[in-house]
Amino acid sequence: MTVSNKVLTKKDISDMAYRSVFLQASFNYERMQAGGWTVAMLPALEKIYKDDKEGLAAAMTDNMQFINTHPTLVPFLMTLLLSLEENGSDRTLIKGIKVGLFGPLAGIGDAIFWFTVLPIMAGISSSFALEGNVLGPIIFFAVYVGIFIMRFPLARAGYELGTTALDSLRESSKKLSRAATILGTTVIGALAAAYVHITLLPTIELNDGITISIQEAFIDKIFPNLLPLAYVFTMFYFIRVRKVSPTVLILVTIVLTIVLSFLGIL
Amino acid sequence: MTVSNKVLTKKDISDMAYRSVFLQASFNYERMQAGGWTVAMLPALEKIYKDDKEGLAAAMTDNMQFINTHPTLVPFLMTLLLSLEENGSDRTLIKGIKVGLFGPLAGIGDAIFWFTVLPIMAGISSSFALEGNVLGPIIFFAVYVGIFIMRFPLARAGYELGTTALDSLRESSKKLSRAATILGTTVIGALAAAYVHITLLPTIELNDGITISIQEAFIDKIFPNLLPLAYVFTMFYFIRVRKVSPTVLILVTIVLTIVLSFLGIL
Amino acid sequence: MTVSNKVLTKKDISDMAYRSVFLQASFNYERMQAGGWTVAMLPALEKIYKDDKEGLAAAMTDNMQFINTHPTLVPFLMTLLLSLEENGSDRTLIKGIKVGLFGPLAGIGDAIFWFTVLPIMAGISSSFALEGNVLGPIIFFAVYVGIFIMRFPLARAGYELGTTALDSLRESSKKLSRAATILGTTVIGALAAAYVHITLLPTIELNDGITISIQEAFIDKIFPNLLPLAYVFTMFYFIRVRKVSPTVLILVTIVLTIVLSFLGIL
Amino acid sequence: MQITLVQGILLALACIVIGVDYWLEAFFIFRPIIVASITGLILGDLKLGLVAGGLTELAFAGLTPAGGTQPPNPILAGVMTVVIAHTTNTSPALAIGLALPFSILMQYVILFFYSSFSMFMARADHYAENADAKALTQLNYLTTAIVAVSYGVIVFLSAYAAQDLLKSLIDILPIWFIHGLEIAGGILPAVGFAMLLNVMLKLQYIPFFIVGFFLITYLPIANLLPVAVVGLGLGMYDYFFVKSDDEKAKGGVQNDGI
Amino acid sequence: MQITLVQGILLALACIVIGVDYWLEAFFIFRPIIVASITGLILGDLKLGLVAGGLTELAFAGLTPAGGTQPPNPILAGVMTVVIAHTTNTSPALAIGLALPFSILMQYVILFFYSSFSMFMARADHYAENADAKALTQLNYLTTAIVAVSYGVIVFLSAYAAQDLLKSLIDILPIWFIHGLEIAGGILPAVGFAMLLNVMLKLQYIPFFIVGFFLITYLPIANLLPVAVVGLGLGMYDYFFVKSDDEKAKGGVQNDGI
Amino acid sequence: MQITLVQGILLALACIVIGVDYWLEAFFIFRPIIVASITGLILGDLKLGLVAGGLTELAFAGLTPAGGTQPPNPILAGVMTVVIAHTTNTSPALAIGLALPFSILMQYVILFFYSSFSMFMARADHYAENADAKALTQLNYLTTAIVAVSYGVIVFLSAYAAQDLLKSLIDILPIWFIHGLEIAGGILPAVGFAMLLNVMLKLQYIPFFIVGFFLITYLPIANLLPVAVVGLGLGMYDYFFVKSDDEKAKGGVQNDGI
Ligand SMILES: OC[C@H]1O[C@H](O)[C@@H](O)[C@@H](O)[C@@H]1O
Ligand SMILES: OC[C@H]1O[C@H](O)[C@@H](O)[C@@H](O)[C@@H]1O
Ligand SMILES: OC[C@H]1O[C@H](O)[C@@H](O)[C@@H](O)[C@@H]1O
Repeated sequence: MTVSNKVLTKKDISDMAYRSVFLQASFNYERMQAGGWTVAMLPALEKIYKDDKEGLAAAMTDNMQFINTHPTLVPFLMTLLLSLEENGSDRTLIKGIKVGLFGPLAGIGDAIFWFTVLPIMAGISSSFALEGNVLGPIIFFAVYVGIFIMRFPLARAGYELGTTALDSLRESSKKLSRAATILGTTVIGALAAAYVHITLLPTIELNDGITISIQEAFIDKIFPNLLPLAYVFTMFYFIRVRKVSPTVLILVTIVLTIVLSFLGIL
Repeated sequence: MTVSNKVLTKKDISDMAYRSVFLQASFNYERMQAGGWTVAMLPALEKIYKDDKEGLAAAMTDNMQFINTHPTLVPFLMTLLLSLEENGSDRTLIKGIKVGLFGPLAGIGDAIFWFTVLPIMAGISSSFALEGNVLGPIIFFAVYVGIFIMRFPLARAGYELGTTALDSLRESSKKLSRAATILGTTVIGALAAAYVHITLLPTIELNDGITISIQEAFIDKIFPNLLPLAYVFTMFYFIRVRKVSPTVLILVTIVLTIVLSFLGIL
Repeated sequence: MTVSNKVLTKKDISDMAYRSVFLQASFNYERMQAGGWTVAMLPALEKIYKDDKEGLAAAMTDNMQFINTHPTLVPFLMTLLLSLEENGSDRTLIKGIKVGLFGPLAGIGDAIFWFTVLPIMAGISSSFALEGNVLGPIIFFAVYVGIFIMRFPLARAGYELGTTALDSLRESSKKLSRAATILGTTVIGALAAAYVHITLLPTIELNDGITISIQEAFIDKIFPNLLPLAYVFTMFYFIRVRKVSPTVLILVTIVLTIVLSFLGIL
Repeated sequence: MQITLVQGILLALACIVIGVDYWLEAFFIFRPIIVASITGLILGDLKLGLVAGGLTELAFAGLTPAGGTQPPNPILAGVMTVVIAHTTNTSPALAIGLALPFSILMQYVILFFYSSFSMFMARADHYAENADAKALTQLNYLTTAIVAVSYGVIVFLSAYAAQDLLKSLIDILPIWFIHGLEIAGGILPAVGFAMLLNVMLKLQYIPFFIVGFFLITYLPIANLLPVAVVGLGLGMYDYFFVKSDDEKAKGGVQNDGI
Repeated sequence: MQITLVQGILLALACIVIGVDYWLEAFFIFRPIIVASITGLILGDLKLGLVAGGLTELAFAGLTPAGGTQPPNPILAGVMTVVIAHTTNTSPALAIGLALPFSILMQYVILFFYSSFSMFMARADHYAENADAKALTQLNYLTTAIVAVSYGVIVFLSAYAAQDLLKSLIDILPIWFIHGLEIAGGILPAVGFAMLLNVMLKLQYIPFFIVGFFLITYLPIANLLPVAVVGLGLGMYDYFFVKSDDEKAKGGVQNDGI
Repeated sequence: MQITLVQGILLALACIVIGVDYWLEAFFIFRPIIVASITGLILGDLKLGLVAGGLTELAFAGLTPAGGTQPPNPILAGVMTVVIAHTTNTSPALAIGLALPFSILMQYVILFFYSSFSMFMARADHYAENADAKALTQLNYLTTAIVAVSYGVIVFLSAYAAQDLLKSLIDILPIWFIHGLEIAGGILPAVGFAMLLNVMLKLQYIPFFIVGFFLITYLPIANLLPVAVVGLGLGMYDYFFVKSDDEKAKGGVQNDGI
């Protein structure tokens, strides 16, 4: 292999942060992000392999393998692998590291960005927007610009880590992934209580003419937010066990709600 | 040994769930549940040992050994052991498993049913009953019928598990027992705060004519429910360390309360 | 070595509790508590080494080594070491145990007494004192007399433990130290929320003439006590990372507050 | 009001069934919430039965026979609280205290059975050695029947025969005594919970006790179900994330893997 | 009110950019809170856009494409909620429900792309084997362009061309239907959260779900940030104090070090 | 009001005792809550002493000498807050700020002792080598006496001799300055807590900080005792259930048992 050491400049690494945005450019169910991933890596790979066309072809073919990871964190993985390519590491090692890390990275990224940051920002910015305050979308956008900018230090970190702490990375990515799942699950528990609203309307008339609300006298007494919780887990059951498509569940929920509201139950 | 394999039918196993109710029929301090336990097992044992009178005698004698476990969970243990008897397992093994499991099962069952389910159901059903609502006892009874019905799937589970997962059972029964203790202790902590009511009546008159209540100004400020907590642990101390009988403590509590109430303290 | 066994009487051990109060009598940055420590140990050492002047000199020299531990707990360590001296243990062992234990003991003591008991007692006694109630300082003093009295059982415990459970002591002192740190950190988290008060005064006037308070509409909505938390961690940052002296930070805080209050922000 | 002979007999019959249920711990109809309601039904005052049942159930919270211990008897407590409130026209809260002697009496009867039934064990061993299934079964019927009959007799005597005596007794009780008894009802569960703790509590479980105690003390939680959910969560966490190694439980001085 | 041709074109252009952002998941301007605000701006009713954006954002909470799944499309939901509320003068809460069919339509279009773009992969492999960097790059431009164009066309048709049809449709909707739709908005997020759970939840994480659920249910917490802080604390605790050993996670039957 | 010579001497004498207590950390009568009360007693205004003691105690929360650091001196803070409030008739909340310079002055005196007493250590070593118990003891009496005397002198000068100067100084302070000082009292503890954190906080303990912070922020807890109970529970849990293995504490990358 005719691979020269240290051909990537600081700028090349920053560019990876930009180019990482290609990741999902040709997303599909066969290879997921493989196409965009490869395109993002190309300029750096071309620089590393210069005239070694065979080497580049081998690298590109490897990169075209199935991958699915979290877009915001992907620069970290990209530059980590680039540093290995640059050092002329064995192809099998490079592939192995890619395959071993994209899953945990997806877990960490999804838990943090999709399941935690997004609902929090949704909640905060919506509460402004609902008052007609334009701060709502502005704050939201500002945070996501900030998150985008994180791609640059991530790219740098991946490149620097690349050659050093490889063994500890696997172990700690597992630990981090579990920690992130814990964070995400905690937030989802809160989401179910905060954003799902189900209130029963029926009341019971007692002999003495007093009416009591089923919601207040029974459900809230036993467990407030019991119905939202129950409904979330019913939906969960249909998705996980019965493999029903969420879109179907959305339609069923709407129809059900309209019927129950018509009957005076909701 | 003339033991035939697979003589117990599905119905035999269900019957065990019914018969398990005998468990405490001759409860006493020497053997605890041994008598009822053996009687519950008898029809199945007779079927397994058919004409092998000696075998049956040996099995019965083993079964008459000391045992004390949780009634609701006992069908699980009974059918587990029956499946071993059916397979002609070594008597020592069968005895060993029985002795090894009845304790953890008692721990798990007591923590779940006596210390958690009962006070919860007591609380919910009492709150209805105190309003004169007949739903109180009805809900209570319905839940316990449900708990009784659990004996059937438990019997089935024990029989099926019997021959397979024996080693993991001991370890996981220990873990389960600790988890159940955690559940139970959490509920007891809540019970102490929810159901014990002690309020001091005395007030202090300040120079400026204002009176402040000792309960509100001191105790509630430092720690609400401090007195109930302290009294529960005082009782605990007398039971655990001084080995005082709870009945004596009940009488002492009543006398003490009447005296303190007479003195205007409670 | 001419060391006689069991020369220390019960009274000698109690006296150590008193004498332990010397610990910081000549506190300085070179040896910290070494001087006072040695003086506290002297009578017991003299009794142990009687006429063996060389032995006493060696012991005193060892004792004059650097030490810094928690005053309230120190009797425990003192008598523990005395029991080793009494048994004629090897000087290296004695030194090793002293060095190995004073740190964890400091950690445990500081976490419990400085970081947990003190702020709790400060809070409770201040709330009385602020109402002009003399109970405030009285309760405070009473608790600390009680804490001082703890030195006696601690002295006894150290002496008794001395010869027996040495190995388990190191391990469990580490565990205890971590547990105490957990306790202390929990309390400090509460302190930050309870005792630091920062409220922003500015309001925003909306088009429709309604004014909303920044504190209530933004900060309290996102996270009550956010400002106190932020300020504590800003101070922490300057102390830990920038090594700024706390006294400087106190002065800066005062000046800053006066300026911000002048500007109508606080 | 008087309790009629028919009512007395009905109560005795009901308590024979309920007593067997308690002996076998089958359907839990022996808890005061059920016993008192049934008693109320028989005495023609269901509402009183319900209220008395609710109060007695709470006062007997934690008083369980777990581990073979015997607390004051919940059946006699349930029956007699209603009976006393009904016949002497006192409040159920007060009647709980006055029913307690009956409850304790029955507790000692059961304790007597627990001890004396040991005698049958030698005979049971003999049957086992001879594989005499039938005799062993009958022995168990016998013990259960003894328990059943004693419930019938004691309930009949307490509820029907003793009622006049009870009434005259209560007439002479001073107000402060009555008030004290009512307050005692709120403190009594402490003994029951101390018994539960006695069975369960090791030092290391205190953190979980604290969790439960704080949830009720500081949160607006109206019943124990939410606390049980938290307890379940903690138990699950322990099951899935925390080492069960025995050394660990004792305080973990040893290093594992050695 | 009517949507003018210019407004229709502007919406289409905006959604081409936003659609690419969603496809690449870059700046998250595809979330309803942003999309609806921009739509409001284009239609000259920013306030409506903001309110509709807030409502739709909440209703779509949890509906994420994590793991390669596709939820109802957030862009069409954002655009059409504002468009419908604006043109038919209905409340945004109601308009969310009426916009849903468009959102689901676009979801299926994307799903179609997810499937059909697989076809390009053989060609991509071919380019890779020949180290043809340029061709591979252009292939990725092509797929992105297809997505962009389809957003433009579908938004233009839905928002501009279909508006009269929509209006007449809404005129015939009965009150109870409208009311039902509004209530549905509060229940819909349940499906999104169930999707999140489907991705994350294993049995052992339920304790943490309970923590989050209880924090919101019983404490006066006004938004999710404090919950995230607690979640972070729990995650950190797990990272620093709890064993990560695989055996452990499964239930820890084995002893470690053996 | 004036401070008389007798009062000045009494204050000096009291602070000699209190100063030694602080030096030895024996009975904690050096905390402002005690010092200020005693000062109030001496000045004939106990009530002022109590209120000033409560306020100063809270403002000095967290300012501890743990680990051999020296915070602003609590004794001078306690004495001078009462003295200033008493002589210049200002509110105690304001007087705290004005007393601070004295408190800081004394802090530096102690710091000077901490450094300069190092000189005595060579002599102490010499005594030790010669087993000269008596000389070593006297050396420790000497250092303690130096500390004691300096407290007496400084307190006498600050409280008695400087009072006229102080009064004229305070007369010229503008209102906004006074108001600012009062607000500062509520923020100052932040520095003390940051010092505590500096001693205790490693990354892995942040979860526990969060617990404490949340308990006070979201629950109606009136003082810190309940928080300490929770902290105790957490500590016990750690002690009994969590591995203490050193590798673990650092972040647990290694597998144990290997
Ligand atoms: O404790 C085990 C066991 O003990 C006794 O036999 C009974 O009280 C049971 O209810 C209990 O489960
Ligand atoms: O789950 C991993 C990954 O899956 C898809 O590719 C996208 O939805 C990403 O946002 C996500 O991070
Ligand atoms: O930190 C250990 C130790 O340090 C110094 O010596 C003093 O402040 C003690 O109070 C403290 O316990």
